[in-house]
Amino acid sequence: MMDWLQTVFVVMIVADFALLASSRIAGCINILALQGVMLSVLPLLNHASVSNIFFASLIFSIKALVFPFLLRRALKMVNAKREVEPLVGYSASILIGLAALIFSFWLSGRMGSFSPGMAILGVSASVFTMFTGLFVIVSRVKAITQVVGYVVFENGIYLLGSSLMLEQNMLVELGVILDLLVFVLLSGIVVFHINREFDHIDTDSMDGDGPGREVPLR
Amino acid sequence: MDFFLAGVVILVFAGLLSFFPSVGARARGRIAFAGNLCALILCGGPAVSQLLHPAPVSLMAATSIPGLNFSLRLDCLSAIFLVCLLMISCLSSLYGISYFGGQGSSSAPWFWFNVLVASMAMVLVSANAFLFLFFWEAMALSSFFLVLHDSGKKDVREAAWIYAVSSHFGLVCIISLFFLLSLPGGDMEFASFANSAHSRVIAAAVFLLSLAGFGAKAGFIPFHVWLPRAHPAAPSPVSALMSGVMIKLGIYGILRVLVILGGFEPWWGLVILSLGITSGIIGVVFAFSQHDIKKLLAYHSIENIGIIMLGSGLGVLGICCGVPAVSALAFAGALLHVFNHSVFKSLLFMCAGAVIKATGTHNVDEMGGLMKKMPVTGACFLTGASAISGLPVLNGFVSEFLIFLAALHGLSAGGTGGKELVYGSVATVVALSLIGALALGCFAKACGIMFLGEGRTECCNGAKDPCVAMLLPMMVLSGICFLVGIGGVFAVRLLANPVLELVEGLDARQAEISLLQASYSLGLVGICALAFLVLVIGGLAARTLLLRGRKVLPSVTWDCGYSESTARMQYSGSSFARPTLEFFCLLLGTHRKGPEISPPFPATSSFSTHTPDFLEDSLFRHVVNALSRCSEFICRIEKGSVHLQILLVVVALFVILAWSMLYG
Amino acid sequence: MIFAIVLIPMLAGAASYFVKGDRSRNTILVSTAFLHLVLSVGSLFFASAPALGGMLRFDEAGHLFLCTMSLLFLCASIYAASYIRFEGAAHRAPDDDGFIFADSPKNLFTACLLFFCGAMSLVCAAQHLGVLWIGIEATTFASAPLVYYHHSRRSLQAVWKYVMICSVGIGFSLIGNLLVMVAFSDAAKGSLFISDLLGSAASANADILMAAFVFFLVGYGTKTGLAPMHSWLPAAHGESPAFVSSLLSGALLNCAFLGIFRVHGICWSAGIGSFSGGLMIFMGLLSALVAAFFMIAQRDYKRMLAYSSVEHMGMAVLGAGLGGPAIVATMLHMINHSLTKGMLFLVSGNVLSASGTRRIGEVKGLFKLSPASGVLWFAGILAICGTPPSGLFVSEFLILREVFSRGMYLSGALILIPLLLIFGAMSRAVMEMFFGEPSRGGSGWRESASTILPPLLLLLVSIFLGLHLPAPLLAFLGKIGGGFKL
Amino acid sequence: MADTNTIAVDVFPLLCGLVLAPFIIGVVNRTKAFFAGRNGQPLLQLYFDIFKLLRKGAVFSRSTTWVFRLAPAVSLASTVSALAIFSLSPEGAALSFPGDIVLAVYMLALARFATVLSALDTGSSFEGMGASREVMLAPFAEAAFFILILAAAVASRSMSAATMFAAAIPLPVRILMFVSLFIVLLVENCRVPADDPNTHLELTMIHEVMVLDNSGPDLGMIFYAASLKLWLFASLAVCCIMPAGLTGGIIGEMALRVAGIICVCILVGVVESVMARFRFDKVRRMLVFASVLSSLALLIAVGVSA
Repeated sequence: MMDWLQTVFVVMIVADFALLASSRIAGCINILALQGVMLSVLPLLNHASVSNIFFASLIFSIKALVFPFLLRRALKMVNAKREVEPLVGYSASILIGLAALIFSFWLSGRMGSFSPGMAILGVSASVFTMFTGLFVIVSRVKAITQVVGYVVFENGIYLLGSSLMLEQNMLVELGVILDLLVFVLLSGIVVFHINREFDHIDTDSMDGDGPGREVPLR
Repeated sequence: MDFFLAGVVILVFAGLLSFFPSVGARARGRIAFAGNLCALILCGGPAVSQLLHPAPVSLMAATSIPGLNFSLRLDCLSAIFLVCLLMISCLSSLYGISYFGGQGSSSAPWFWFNVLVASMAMVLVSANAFLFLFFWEAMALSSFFLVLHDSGKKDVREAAWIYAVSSHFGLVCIISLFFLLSLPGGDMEFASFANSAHSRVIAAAVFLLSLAGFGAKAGFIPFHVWLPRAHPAAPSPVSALMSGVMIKLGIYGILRVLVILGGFEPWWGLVILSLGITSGIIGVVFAFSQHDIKKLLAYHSIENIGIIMLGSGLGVLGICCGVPAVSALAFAGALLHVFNHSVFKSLLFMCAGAVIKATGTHNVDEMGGLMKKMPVTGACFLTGASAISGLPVLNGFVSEFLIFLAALHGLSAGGTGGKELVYGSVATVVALSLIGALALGCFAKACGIMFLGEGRTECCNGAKDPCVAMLLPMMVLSGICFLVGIGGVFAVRLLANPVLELVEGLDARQAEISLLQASYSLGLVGICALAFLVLVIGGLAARTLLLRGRKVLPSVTWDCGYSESTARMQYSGSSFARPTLEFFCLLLGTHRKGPEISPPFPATSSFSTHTPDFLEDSLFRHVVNALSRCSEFICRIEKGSVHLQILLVVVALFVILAWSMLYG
Repeated sequence: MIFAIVLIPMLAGAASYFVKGDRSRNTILVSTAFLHLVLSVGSLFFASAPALGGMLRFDEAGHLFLCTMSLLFLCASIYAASYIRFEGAAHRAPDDDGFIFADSPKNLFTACLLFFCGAMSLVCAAQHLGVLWIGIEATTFASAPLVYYHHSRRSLQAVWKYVMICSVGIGFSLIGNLLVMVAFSDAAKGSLFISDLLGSAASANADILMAAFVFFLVGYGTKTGLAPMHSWLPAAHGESPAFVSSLLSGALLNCAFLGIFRVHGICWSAGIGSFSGGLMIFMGLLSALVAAFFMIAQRDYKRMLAYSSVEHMGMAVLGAGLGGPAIVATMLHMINHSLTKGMLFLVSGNVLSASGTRRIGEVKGLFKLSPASGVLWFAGILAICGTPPSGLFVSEFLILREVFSRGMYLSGALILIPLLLIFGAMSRAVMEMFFGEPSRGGSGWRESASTILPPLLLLLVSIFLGLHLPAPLLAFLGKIGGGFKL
Repeated sequence: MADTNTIAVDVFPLLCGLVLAPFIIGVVNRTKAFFAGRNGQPLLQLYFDIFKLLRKGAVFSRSTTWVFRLAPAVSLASTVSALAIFSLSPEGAALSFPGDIVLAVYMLALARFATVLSALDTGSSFEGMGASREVMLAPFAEAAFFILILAAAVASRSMSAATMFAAAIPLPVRILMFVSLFIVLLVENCRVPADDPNTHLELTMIHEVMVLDNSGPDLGMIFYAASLKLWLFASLAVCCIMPAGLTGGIIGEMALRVAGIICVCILVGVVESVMARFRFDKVRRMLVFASVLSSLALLIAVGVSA
């Protein structure tokens, strides 16, 4: 049982590195789907109660099916250039990712006071996923990639919750799901509009308010 | 005390009445004047009775807001300022009736005028810090709107803005001052401030904050930036009230804090003294270099505030060094100068207002020969000018005489006082003599260029004396100048109680004796003034007797035979001031736009000088520009992309987490 | 009763989505707002049973924010009715920034507005940290389309910034929730009910609770607009229509503040109140300083008001961090701020409609252009800067008194200096706009009762609070401060 | 105040001053003539001039107002009252009270104010120039004079003019006071280094140019006031240098005092004939030098008395 959990965490970490390295948005969306699958497996591994099964299928359907479908549709509608022009180069991202992984292992080591056992791997995986999500939001230019980054960040939080064996209250997971679902919907709409307004969808070119006259404070 | 409140309420109510559109402009002015008049009677009564036999009247009523209870206290110190306030407000509202009468009904700012007077009266009697701040800010707000009276012009708005910011700076200092005073208990009553002990450090901080906070209102040197801009911008009755009374509230604030703090340190006296000296000398030098008559008078307010600070600084030194004679006389001189300055400064502003209304220009160099066309205004301005330069027969001399007497006491007491007192007295005398002489020169220039000689431009042709309603307050004020000048001895008797209140640290008997001695000297000064007047009348009578039988021919002024001399050839303001100001050139930094006489045949050319206020330029403008530059730099973040801002959020999280882990 | 307060706006929102006519939709909007106000004031007097198994119950703080929010919502909806009618009537000329004033469909807009009110009522009622989190989440989603009412490039960018930053913030507060559950895992067996948490706070794991508070402070701080996380606020307020930004500033910031306030209560009873208080004081000071410096070179008056919100929220967070009697002053400050700021944003709508531009430099002669809103604008700016008749003067004075009585002279000075800078910047802007001759031809917009009366009502309430604090209100505020005894 | 029979004693020095003042102007002119090898005008020439002027008619410029007509009377009256305080008889002047020196100095300032205003009233550029130069020198002259008074007050621990100079002031302080007072005398009474009394080029004058337009009795009053002012400064200089009480009786004291004044006037005449007129900023530098001297006197007095 334990090694299944560990494989899930390891796959999550590998998926994060792949995300940092991927240059095409379509690739990112696939990685996202993979992470969704992994996450849906988690509740089953603890104990296969009816609520867990129902809940796992719910996560699977949302994270592995709905989100990727919506994002691909948005991508097609927008027919944006496939590749991604990041603010931080790919190799640099991977190196920063590595540093973050080491930091998260150190952090989970320091927070050993949590539940014992394999929590070390779980906490570090979730911290690293969260970091990857935030890093993608900050360093990628495309609006869709930022949405992907945000979803990865949410996955990280969900992973943190489940790895701390807090499975007994469904409310928090529901909250996460709700949050994700509506967020993706919303950004989809917004991305559509971004597309309609001008050709490319990177958010960097939208500078602040235009060059107004200077009010000289004599 | 209820008379007092009734007076204030009537005042505000009269102001409100002026909002009704149906009421004509003049009627509006009369209502406001009536309000001021009954405020004079209702509030003035208790104030004067308070001066004669000191029995502090107080009233306390809790309000719903925690910490703010409606507690008022009328004691001698506030009575003096109240008398000045009510007298000047009454006279300037009378003056304002016809001053505002002319321009359309809606423009008369009577509501704000009465609110200003009412809030000043309440500031003087409030004994709760919260209440004090409430009325202090109401005063600042109403005077801000009054300065904005003719808001059409750009520089009026600029002046009003600078005034608002500096009065807000003052408010910030005063708020922190009251908090420091209320430290142990947190109770906001002045009484509890007085009897709670303060550590030396807190007392020093409170003292410096009071100088900064109330200085921003009194307008001495480092905080004077708004004064030469706000007073010319305001209409004349308002600037008469503002520079006559409102800046005195800054002095009242400082004195009130000194009374509350009780134990002084010698270096406090020296700080006040040095502020007084710098304000006095720099104020009069800048006044000398001004062309705009109201700016000239505004800078002179700074100089007179400097003289008042000299007096109070010497007073504080006297208390610290244990020489009651010096402190009693110095405080008496300072308080009398507060009264005198409010009299002759509002007189000068009223005359300036009449002249500006008649000629339509502020520039002194465009006027000339107005004495022939506006004899009464000219005479009043002359009285005011000689009073402000401290010439003997008038009231300016009496208060400066008291401060001189205090300094001489300090010196002749010699060793007993202590080194600071000797240095203080010497500095006071030298500064006062310099300021007196320069003020004399400056007002000789003002009177000479404006009223004497020939009219320099055609704008003086149409000038004539304003109507009686405007002349009456001027004459009343000139009369008061002469009265106090000759009857100085009665003024000192009136001042005895507030001075004793300020000096209650030392033995009252010694202070009493020195005050008696001063009134003996002032009696003789009065007699000498009367003798002088008799001599002058005798001389005039002798001259008319001698000339009765002889030929008296009118002719042209001596012009060494050059018959084409025009009015423009007369000495102008800047040429009159140039020799004196050469000595202070590094202080002034006057820009000269000299004539470029290049073509062989003389073409028309012009020469003009402009004296920027170096302190304002070097201090105020740099601060404002620096702030706006770094704010522009920071604003770039606001325009930054989403990524930068999200990064900010994440970085903030990590920084706080790391900090709390290390120090948590 | 609580269900009614939360659900009625949401149902009305759903209903108005399908209603076709503008006029009928506006009546739904205004009547729901009025009903909501009546209900929330009513709930003050008769106690109502907690709903959803104790998750929804109005305690004093909840009541306070609910009533202010619903009063503001009523004024905003009256203003919105006329704003939408005027909108629909004429297709307005493109603003000087060149973007077109085509607007999003009215029914979606009204629905979101009502949903926004429902979400905020949910936050006020939340007694469970999870429900509180979901409520704040819902407010973000409800208000995103509102900000995007005027479809334009800049409002799009503002919405994107708003959604992204707030979502990241909410993600952090979710982590905060998790950490609280961990900290209380043995004490309250992972339940997030505030009453349980307060009860068993003493035995919670202190340093995890500290970490949780940090996440909450940054998470909800983003929504409150505290200093480093405030950059969405000027963008959102600058672009959204007037009454939306008045709701954003007047009510949404309060709800986010409520989140921090609840967690601060838990930390206070868990004994680490000094840590959380110190952190809040630091964030408060930072917000005041940053807002002051941002405001000096500001050229857009709506963004200027947004920064003033950042500064006032900083003051509130600082006051809450002090604890003890400062809590009463803080709550007073919250009421006054939402009233005055709400009023100012409504009037800024009038100013924008009258002058057609958002730049301070280009608005001239406001008094001649539209006298009533000009005078209101001037009085509002003076009130927000804390001049006496306004309630803000009283509350700022009381907060400062607490700061100085704790001997924190440096932080006292660090508050007073930004107040001075902000007064300078704002008075300069107001005087530029108010006086002089109107340079741009008026855009044919005339002030109507419904655009003047709501702000006037809000200003009068604030001035009333400045002059007289009714005793029951003080007692009510005292009860809120109960949990923070020094 | 002294009782009636000694009133005569107090008023006597004032009367003596009023009578003898024009005579000392004659003395000065006579010394200058002696140095120039001329016989010079008679000693009583100023009396004849004043008497002649009083009996002449007057010419007033059209641009002048009542200020011009009032000014001579004011300047004469103020100089007389200043003299009343400074007549410095051994038993105290006609009018002596603590701080009377301040009144005297400000009376002289009042005279200056009146003269400057009457100069500006005529509206001629020459008189304006004279007025502006007078105003330029006034601050420094007054500052030097006040420091001098302070030195005397500290040294003699008294505040009234009469007793101030009579007390035992140490010799070096007396010499310094005399020199600085002599410089102030030269500037105030328009003697050569500062101003040339009998030049005809208006551009170079200060005091004469301010009275260009006066005529008849007014001019007489002004000449008389000028002579009184010289008497006043000379008597002050004498009191500075000569300690009181050398001879027993009052008459003897007064005679000695008058002799001293005449010597001072001779010294003035000598200085006039020896030196040429300074440039105006040099005059200002001279006055600053005078105030330096008197502050040195003050420092010594403070050092000695403390």
